[in-house]
Amino acid sequence: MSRKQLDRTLLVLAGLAAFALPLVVKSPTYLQILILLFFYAYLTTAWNLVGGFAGVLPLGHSLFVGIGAYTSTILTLQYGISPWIGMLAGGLLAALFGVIIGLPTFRMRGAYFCLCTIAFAEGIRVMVENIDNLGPLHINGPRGLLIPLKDASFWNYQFMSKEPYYYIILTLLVLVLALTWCISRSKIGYYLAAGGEEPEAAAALGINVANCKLLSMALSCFLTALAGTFYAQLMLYFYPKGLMGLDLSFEIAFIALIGGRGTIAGPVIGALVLRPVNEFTRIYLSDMLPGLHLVIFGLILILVMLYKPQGLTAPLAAVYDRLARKITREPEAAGVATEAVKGAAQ
Amino acid sequence: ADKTIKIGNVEPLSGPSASVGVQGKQAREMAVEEINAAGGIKSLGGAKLELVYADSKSDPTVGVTETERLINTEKVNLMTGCWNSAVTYPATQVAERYGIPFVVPVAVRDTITERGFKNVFRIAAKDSWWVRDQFRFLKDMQEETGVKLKTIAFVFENGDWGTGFAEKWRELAKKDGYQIVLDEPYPSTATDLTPVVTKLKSANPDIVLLVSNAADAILLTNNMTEMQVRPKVVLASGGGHADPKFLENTGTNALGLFDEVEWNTDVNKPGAKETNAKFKKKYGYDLTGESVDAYAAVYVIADALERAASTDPAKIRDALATTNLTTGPGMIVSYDGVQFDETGQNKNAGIVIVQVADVNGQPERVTVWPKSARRAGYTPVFPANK
Amino acid sequence: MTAVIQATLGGIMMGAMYGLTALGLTLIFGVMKVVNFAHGSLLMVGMFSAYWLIKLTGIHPYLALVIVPPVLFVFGYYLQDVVIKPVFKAERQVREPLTVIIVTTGVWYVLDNLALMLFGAEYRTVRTAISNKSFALGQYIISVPKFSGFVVAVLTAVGLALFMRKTKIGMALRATSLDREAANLMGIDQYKVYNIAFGLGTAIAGIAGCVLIPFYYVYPSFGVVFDIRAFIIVVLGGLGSIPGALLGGLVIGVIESVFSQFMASTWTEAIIYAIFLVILFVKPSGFFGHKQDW
Amino acid sequence: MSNILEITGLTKHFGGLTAVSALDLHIAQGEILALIGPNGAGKSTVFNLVAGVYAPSEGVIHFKGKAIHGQKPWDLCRLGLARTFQIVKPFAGKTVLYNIMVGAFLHTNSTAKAREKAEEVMATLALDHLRDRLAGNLTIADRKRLEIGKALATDPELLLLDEVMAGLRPTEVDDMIGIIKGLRDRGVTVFVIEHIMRAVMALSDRVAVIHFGQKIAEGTPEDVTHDENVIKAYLGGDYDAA
Amino acid sequence: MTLLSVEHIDVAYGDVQVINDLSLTVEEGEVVSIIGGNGAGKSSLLKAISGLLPPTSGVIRFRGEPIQALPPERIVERGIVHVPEGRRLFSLMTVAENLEIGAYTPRAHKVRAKTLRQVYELLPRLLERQAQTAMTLSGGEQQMVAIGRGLMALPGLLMLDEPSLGLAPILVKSIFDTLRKIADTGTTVLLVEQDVNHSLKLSDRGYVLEHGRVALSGQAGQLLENPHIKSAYLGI
Ligand SMILES: Nc1ncnc2c1ncn2[C@@H]1O[C@H](COP(=O)(O)OP(=O)(O)OP(=O)(O)O)[C@@H](O)[C@H]1O
Ligand SMILES: Nc1ncnc2c1ncn2[C@@H]1O[C@H](COP(=O)(O)OP(=O)(O)OP(=O)(O)O)[C@@H](O)[C@H]1O
Ligand SMILES: [Mg+2]
Ligand SMILES: [Mg+2]
Repeated sequence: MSRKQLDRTLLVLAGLAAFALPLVVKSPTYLQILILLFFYAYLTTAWNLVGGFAGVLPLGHSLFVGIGAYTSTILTLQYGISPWIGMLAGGLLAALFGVIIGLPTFRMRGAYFCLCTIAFAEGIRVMVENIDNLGPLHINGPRGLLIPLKDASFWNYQFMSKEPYYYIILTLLVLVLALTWCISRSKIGYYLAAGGEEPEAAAALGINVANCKLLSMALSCFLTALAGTFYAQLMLYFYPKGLMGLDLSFEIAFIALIGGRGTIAGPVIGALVLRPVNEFTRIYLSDMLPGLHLVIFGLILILVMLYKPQGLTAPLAAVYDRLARKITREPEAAGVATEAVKGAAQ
Repeated sequence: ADKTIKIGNVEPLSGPSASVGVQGKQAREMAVEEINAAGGIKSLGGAKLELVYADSKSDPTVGVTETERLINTEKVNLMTGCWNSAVTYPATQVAERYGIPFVVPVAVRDTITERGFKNVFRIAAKDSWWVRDQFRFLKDMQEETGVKLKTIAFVFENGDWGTGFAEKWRELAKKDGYQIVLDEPYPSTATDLTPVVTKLKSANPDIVLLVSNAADAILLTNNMTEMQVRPKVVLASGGGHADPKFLENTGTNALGLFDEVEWNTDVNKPGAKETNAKFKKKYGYDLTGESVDAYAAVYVIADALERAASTDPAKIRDALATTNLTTGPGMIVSYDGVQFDETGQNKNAGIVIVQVADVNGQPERVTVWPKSARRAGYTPVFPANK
Repeated sequence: MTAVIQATLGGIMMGAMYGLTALGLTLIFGVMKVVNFAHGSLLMVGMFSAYWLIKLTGIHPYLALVIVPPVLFVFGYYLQDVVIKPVFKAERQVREPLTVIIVTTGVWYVLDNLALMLFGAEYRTVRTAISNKSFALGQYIISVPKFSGFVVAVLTAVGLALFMRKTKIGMALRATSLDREAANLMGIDQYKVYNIAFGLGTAIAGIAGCVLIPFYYVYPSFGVVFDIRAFIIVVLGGLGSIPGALLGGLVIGVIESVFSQFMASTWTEAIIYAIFLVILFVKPSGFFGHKQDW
Repeated sequence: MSNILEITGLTKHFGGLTAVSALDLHIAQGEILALIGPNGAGKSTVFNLVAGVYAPSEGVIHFKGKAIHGQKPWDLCRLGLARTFQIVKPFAGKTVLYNIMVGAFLHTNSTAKAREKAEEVMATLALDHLRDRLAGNLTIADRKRLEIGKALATDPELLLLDEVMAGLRPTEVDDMIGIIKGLRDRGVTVFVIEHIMRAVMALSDRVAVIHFGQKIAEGTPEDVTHDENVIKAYLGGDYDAA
Repeated sequence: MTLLSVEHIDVAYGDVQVINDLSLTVEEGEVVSIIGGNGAGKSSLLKAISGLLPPTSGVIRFRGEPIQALPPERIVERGIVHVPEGRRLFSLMTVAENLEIGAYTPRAHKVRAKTLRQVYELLPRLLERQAQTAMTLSGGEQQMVAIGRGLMALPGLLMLDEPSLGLAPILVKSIFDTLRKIADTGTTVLLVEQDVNHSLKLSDRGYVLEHGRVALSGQAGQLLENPHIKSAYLGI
C-alpha cells in the first residue's frame, strides 16, 4: 500500500465511522455532546479561514452565529419561511456584516485587530439587547427568541430525535473541511497566508491583501452564520447574551489554538479535546465544588499551551507519519501529514 | 432494597448567578434530608429522594444540554430548576418533549406556564402577579395613610426579568393614573450606576420601582444615599434586594426601603421560625423567598410521589396536577398553600411586602403588606423619606 | 445643566477608576506585547485582598494602600515567573505570542473559580470609615471615596510614567518592550523584566482594589465587567501608553455618565462602542499609540 | 530604445522632511541602472514611490508609457513591475518553495503551474537545495536571494532590487552579478540600489547618484566614480575606483 | 593571556546543526576577524558566545571560566558585549537613552558618566544627536549608536557582527576608522565582516569559517596573501 492510499483509506474510514456512530451511540445525551462537538469543530473551521489562514485573531465571531440565528428565526416566526431558506439569508447577511467590519479593521494588526473585533461584537450585542422591534422585525431585546415546537419535519428543521441534527451538522462539517482543504492549496489560500504574514511583501507580489482578507472574512462569516441557524433549531431558544456573548467567541479561538491555528485538522482535534473536557468536568465536578470544573478547564488550557504551544495537530501528525511510514515501509517519503501541517501552519 | 427517586436539578452553580443557585441548592438539600430522615416516600416503601445537580452557569444552552442529560442518562424521575427564566424557559420545553414533570420553584416569567405544557408546574408567583401586587400595595398604603403620590419612576435591569416587569408597570401605572417621570433600564453588568442615580435625582419622582440583581441593588442603594436622592417610596422587587447579603452591604442606607418578596423571616406560619433557625445554623444565613420556594418544592414533590405511589413520570405528573398542599413542614410559605391551575401555575402563590426598618439598632425586614400579614406593632413608614 | 455638570463630575471620577484598571493592562501589554486576559481576575484578587485585609483587621482603607499593592506585586511577579514565563520561552521567536493570550485566559479561569471555591459567589462590600461620605461643591455632590480614588489614580499614572522615564528599571522595561533580544544583549534579563512588568501591573490592580472597595463590591467573576471596559480604554489610549490609559478612562467615564442623562443607560454602552470605533477609524493607533507598533 | 520607466520632477515629503526632491530619471528597455547615494539619501523612497507604496507629493512616473503614480503596488505588479525590500520581508513561517509560489500565482490560477514556475525560478537562483527550509531560518544572504526569487516569479519586465548584495562576500557578489546579468539577457530591465561599489561597477550600464533626495551625478560607472561631488558625498576621499 | 577560548562547540537551531566541533581563541588586546561565506555560521558563533544560542556541547571559557551555560545577561556582566547584526537599536528611545541602556550592568552603571564622555569623544556625531530618536537616524549614525552602546557596557571583549553592512562606502571607512581607534584603546575585538579586505587589514589574526567549521586560520597579513582567500573572499 502506498502512502497516499493509506491516507485516503484512513480518511474514508474515519468519515464512515463518523456517519455510523449513531448506530452505536443511542443515548441522546451523548449524541447531543457529539452534536455540539461537531458544531464547535464546524464553527472553528469557519473561523480558521480568517483566524488561521489570514493570520489575524478575530475574537468576535459569536456575532455572526447570532446573525444566523436571528435571521432564520425571525423569518420563520414572523413570515413562516422555512429555516433552511432563512439559513442562507442569514449567511448572506453575516457575510455583508463581515465585509463592513472587515473594511476598517483589516487595516489594523495584532492586538488592535483582536480587541476591535471584540468591541464590534460586544457593541452589536448591546444594541440587540436594546432593540425590541427593528421596523417590522420583532427582535425581543434581551429576552431572546423561542421557537415553538412544531411538527417534526425536514422542512421545519425540527426533529423528534437527535440523529437528524447529528447528520446535518456532520455534513456541514465535512463540507467545510473539504472547502478549507481546497482553499489551502489554491491560489487564494497562498494569497491569504502571504497577506497575513507580510502584507507589504504580498502587495508587491500583486496581491490585493485587503480584498483577499475581505473575501475570506465574507466566506467565514457566511459559514459561521449557517451554524447559527443550526444552533437555533437545535436548542429552539437563544438570547443575545448567551449566543452573542464573548464566551462563544473565546471558545472558538481556544479550540483553534489548542488544535493548531491555520491547520485543517486543528479545529477538529481541538474540539475533540476541549469539548469533552468542558462537558465532562461540568457534569462530574460541578456538584462537588462549584467552580472546580472551570479551574480544571483553565489548567488544561495552560498545560497544553505550555507543552505544545503550536497546538496538538503538529505533534499528532508527526506520530501519524511515523506510524504510517512503518506501515507503508517508505523510509524517506516526506510525511504527508507533517507537510500539510507545515505548509499551512502560521 | 431501598429504592431511590432521582430528582434532577439544574441550577446556576457557577457564573454570575451562582450565589442564588447555591442558596436554592442548600434549601433543597435540607428538605431532602428531612424527608429522607422521616422515612422517605412511604407509599413507595420508604424510597429515598436523591438530588442530582447540574450547573447551568446561567446559560440556556448548558441548561438545555444538562436537562437532556439528566433525563436521558441519569434517568431522573422528575426535574426542578432553574431559577433563571432564560434557562427555565427552554429547559421546561425539553422536559415537556420527554414527558418528564418539571417543578419550577422560581423563575417568574409569565410565559413559562403559558405554553400549554402538561408537565410544567410553578410554585412561585409569576411576574404579572408581582407587579399587580406592587400596585395594590401602593394604592392600599395611600388609602391607609392619606398620602397622595403622583409621579413614578422605573429603574430596572435590562434582562429578561427587569424588562418583563417594566412592561407591566407601564400598563398599571397608566391605569392607576401615575405620571411616569423616568423609565430607565440599565445593563445588569453596569460598572457604575451613579449616572442612573443622577438622573433619578433630576427626575425627582414620588415613587421609584426597582428590579435589581444583587450587585446593582447594593450600588443603587448606596449611591442614592451618597447623592442624597430621597424619593417618598422606593419599592423593589426582591431578587438582589432580597439577597441575604443585601442588608449587610448597605446597612442603614437601606432603611425605609420597601421590598416585594415571597417570604420573610417574620412570616406568620407554623414552623417558619424553627425552619429558618435550623437553616441559618446550618448555612449561616437566612432563608429567602427563592430558597423557601425551593424548599417547598421538594415537599410538593414528595407529596405528589406519595400520592402517585409510582415512579412513572405520567403518574407523577397527574399527582402533581391534583396537588393541594396546605400543611406540613414545607408549607412555611407566606401564602396559603400549593394548588396548581390548569396551566401548572400555583394558584395560591402570593407575595408580601416588607420594609427595612431599624429593629433594636439593626436593619431588618419587617412585613407590612398585606395588612393581614403585617408584623404586630409595626407601623409602616410611608412615605419613607420626608 | 446642573445634572450634566454633576454627571460630568461623576464621570471623571469613575473614569479615573477605569483608567486605573486599564493602566496595569497597558503596562503589561507595552512591555510583553501580550493582551493579558487575566487582568480582570487580578483586579478581583486585588479587591478581595483589600476586602479581607480591611474586614479582618479593620484598618483604614488607605492604610491598605500601603500593604495590598506590594503583596500583589509579589503575587504577579511569581505568577508570571511560574506560569507564563515557560510559555514565553517556548515562543521566544514570536513577537506577539498568541499562546500567551490563551495562558492568561487559563489563569483567568483558574483565579476566578478558585475565588469561587474559596469565598463563595456572594457579593461583598466592606463599610469603611469613608463609605457613602460625600461633600458638596456648590450645588454638586462629590463622593469622598470616589474623589480619593480619582486622586490616587492620577498619582499612580504620573508615578508610573516617571518611573518608566527616570529609573533604571523603567528604562529596562522600555528597552525590552522595543527589542527584547537586543535588551538581553545589554545585560537585561528579559524574563525578570517581564516579571517586574507583570508584578507592577498586578500591583496597580491592587491599588485599584483598595480604592474601589470603599464604594464598590467584589465577587469572584467581578473582573469580567471591568475587563472589556479596560480593553476599550487601552486601545483608545494607544496600547502601551500610560497617559493614554488614563485619558481613555476619563473619556469613557464622561461619555458614559453624560450620555446617560439623555438616553436610557443601556444605550450608553452601545454609544461607547460606537465612539470607540469611530475614534479608531480616524486614528487607528489610539490617542498616544505608535504606528510602527502595528 | 524606448524608456520603460520615466520619472519626472518626483518629490516626496515626510512631514517636514523632503526625502526625494524634484528627481528626474529614466531607464531604457533592457538597461541596468544603479542608484547610489549616502545612507538616508532617499534611494529606497524612490523605489517605494515607483512601486506604489507611497504616492508622490509631486511629479509623475511613467511605466511603459503609461502614468502610474498613485496606483497600488498590486496593480503595478500586474503591469510587470516587481521589487525587493531592503529590509527583507519573507513569509517567515513558510518554506522557500511556498514563498516563491506566492509570486508565481500572479499569472496562473493553477497550483501545479505555479509550482512549476517556482521550481524554474529556484533553479535560476540556485535556491533548490533550500526549497523545504522555512524562510525565517535562512541567513540574510539567502533571504535576499529569496526576495529576488519571489519577485522574479511574477515574470516582471522591470525589476527593482534594493541592496540585494549587502552581506555577501565578494565571490558571492560576483555570482549575483552573473545572475542579474542573466536576467537582463532574458529581457528584464533592472533597477538596482547598491552600496557595494564592486557590484555597481561591474553591473550597471548607467549610474545615478542622489544626495539629500537630489540627483548630483549621472553617467557611466567610470564617470560617476570620478565625479568630485560623488567622491565627497559618497565614496570618501581615498576611494580607489579599482 | 587567553581571554576567550571556544573549545569544541556544537550549535544547533532545533534539529539543524550549524556549527560543528569548532574551537578558537582570542588573546587579550587582540583584534580577531572571522570571515566566511554566507551561512557559514558566523552570526551563530557570536550568538553562542553571547548566550543567545547556547551551544549543545563544548565549552566556552572567558578569562578561564566556563560561561557556556550562562544566560546572556550574565555573560554581558562578565564583559562580553555583542553588537548584533542589523543594529537593533531601541527605536523609540533617544540616542542618549540607548547609550544609557548600554551601561545597564551594575559594573558599567557605576562609571557610566565617564564612559559616556569617552564614547562621545570617540563618536562626536552622537553628541550632536543625543536627543534624537534612534529611529530617525541615518543608517551610518545608527551603526555608530550600536557600537557606542556596546562600548558603554565596558567590554572586555567587543564582538561586532557585520558593522559595515548596508553602509555607503564613505561610512564604511569611518566605521573602520572608529574600530581602529577602539582597538587602539586596548579593547579586545572579535569582528565578523564580509568586507574581508577592510577587516583583515584591521586585525591581528583571522579565522575562516566554512560550513560551521574552521577551515583556515592565521595571522591577518598571511591570510590576506593566502591564494584561497584571495580567490574565494576577495574575488581577485
Ligand atoms: N515612512 C517614512 N516616514 C518618515 N520618514 C521616512 C520614511 N521613510 C523614509 N524616511 C526618511 O527619508 C529619508 C530617506 O530614506 P531612504 O530609506 O529612502 O534612504 P536610503 O537612501 O534608502 O538609505 P539607505 O542607503 O540607508 O537604505 C531618511 O531620512 C528616512 O529617515
Ligand atoms: N533562527 C534560525 N533558525 C534556524 N536556522 C537558522 C536560524 N538562523 C540561522 N540559521 C541557519 O544557520 C546557518 C548559519 O547561519 P548564520 O546566520 O550563523 O550564518 P552567517 O555566517 O552569519 O551568514 P551571513 O553571512 O549570511 O550572516 C544557516 O544555514 C542558517 O540558515
Ligand atoms: Mg535604502
Ligand atoms: Mg550573519
